[in-house]
Amino acid sequence: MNTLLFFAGLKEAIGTDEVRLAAAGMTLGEVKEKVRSEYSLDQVNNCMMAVNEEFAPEDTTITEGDTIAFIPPVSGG
Amino acid sequence: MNTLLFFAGLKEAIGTDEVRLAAAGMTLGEVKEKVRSEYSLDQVNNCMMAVNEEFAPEDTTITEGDTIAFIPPVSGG
Amino acid sequence: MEKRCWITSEPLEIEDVTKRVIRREAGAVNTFIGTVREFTKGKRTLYLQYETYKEMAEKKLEQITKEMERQWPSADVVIAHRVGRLEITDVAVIIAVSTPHRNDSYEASRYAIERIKEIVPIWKKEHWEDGEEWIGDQKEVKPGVPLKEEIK
Amino acid sequence: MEKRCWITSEPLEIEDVTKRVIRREAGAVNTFIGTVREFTKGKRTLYLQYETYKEMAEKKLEQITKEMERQWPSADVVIAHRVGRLEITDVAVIIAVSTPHRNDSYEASRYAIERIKEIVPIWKKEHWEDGEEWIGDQKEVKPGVPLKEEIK
Repeated sequence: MNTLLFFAGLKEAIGTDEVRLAAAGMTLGEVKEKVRSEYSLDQVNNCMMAVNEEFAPEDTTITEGDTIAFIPPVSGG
Repeated sequence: MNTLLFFAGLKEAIGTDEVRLAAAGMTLGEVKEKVRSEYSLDQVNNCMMAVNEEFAPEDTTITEGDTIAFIPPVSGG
Repeated sequence: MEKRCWITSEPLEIEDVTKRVIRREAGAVNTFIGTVREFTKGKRTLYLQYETYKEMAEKKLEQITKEMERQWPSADVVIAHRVGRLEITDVAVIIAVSTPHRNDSYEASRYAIERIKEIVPIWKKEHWEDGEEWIGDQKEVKPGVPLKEEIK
Repeated sequence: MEKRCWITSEPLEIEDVTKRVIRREAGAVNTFIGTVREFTKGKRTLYLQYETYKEMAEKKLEQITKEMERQWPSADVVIAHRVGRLEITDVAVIIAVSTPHRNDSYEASRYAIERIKEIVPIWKKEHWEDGEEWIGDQKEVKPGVPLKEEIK
């Protein structure tokens, strides 16, 4: 299983900060598209993606146990 | 009478931080030259001059009571 | 060793953070402090709510200090960011940089704050009298494109 | 009103000086801190002695803050300089600048430290193991020529 994490506006739109999904073998881009269509949330398109606390390109293949984070545009500082 | 003030290396070279001089009517440049020759101190040439706590050009005419300061190259900060 | 980068919900102390970088080799210390401003583009903020992905955010802050130490090898850097509810004038971020000479302290600090706004997963929600909104002022986001340091 | 510029022989407090410029309109505060460095060009400093023409120096610091407020009208500035004997790592000067946006806080602070080194009558004497010397790192001194802002 894998954990998907949501933050800020995306977390509020989805209604939870965490979702469990069997994503091993999928690419990061496929996970992203799945979430976008399942929740009808185009704001997913504005997110950067991270795997295990590191930004990762969309062609990254997900491994069992990976934690996938959706990173909306940041605004720290 | 007028007060001449000396600081830092110049004060040490002259041996005092203050000298009294009747300088009214002289220009600042003349006061500077007088001190330079009297103490044989060429480092006077590197000083900026101030009258009553403001930098002043050498053609400034000194008035009774003015305080004249010799400002060696500064090194604050 | 003292921590160099951290995220906390506690108030940040300017003196404490700054003193961590003061050292015998340094003659210059630059401390940048980001505070909560009341008005942005004429709109009045009541307070801010900061949220973070803490584990990743601390890693990204560490990464920024490493980037800085590569670019300014003589720099010593500490970065602290506060999250949670912040009131007007509260300190949100402190970046302290010490270097032997002053020019580097300004430049390295400037680099740090720009990078924080690009790659550190921290978000703020503005609360106004008539509403609220998550702010995203990140510049380089394109859908699915990782940031440049990720593909080097 | 609190003092904006001062010279003192007491230790300087970073938090105290910085807090004087924090305000509701500002989102950025830059604090530059000059400390006593141990090595300069390979030579080891034991301690420094700072001397000042205090009345004039405080006036010149005030002048610098006025120049800054002309160039960065939204800036709020406080400058404190310590004199007397300072040990390695002691704080010699603190410049705190707050502005609505961060870029101005860096630029205005940078301006302040350069101007201090040009026009404020403060001198430092380096004490080394094998001697001592009054340092003059002023750039624009020519015999008898007043600084440019004096002849404008």
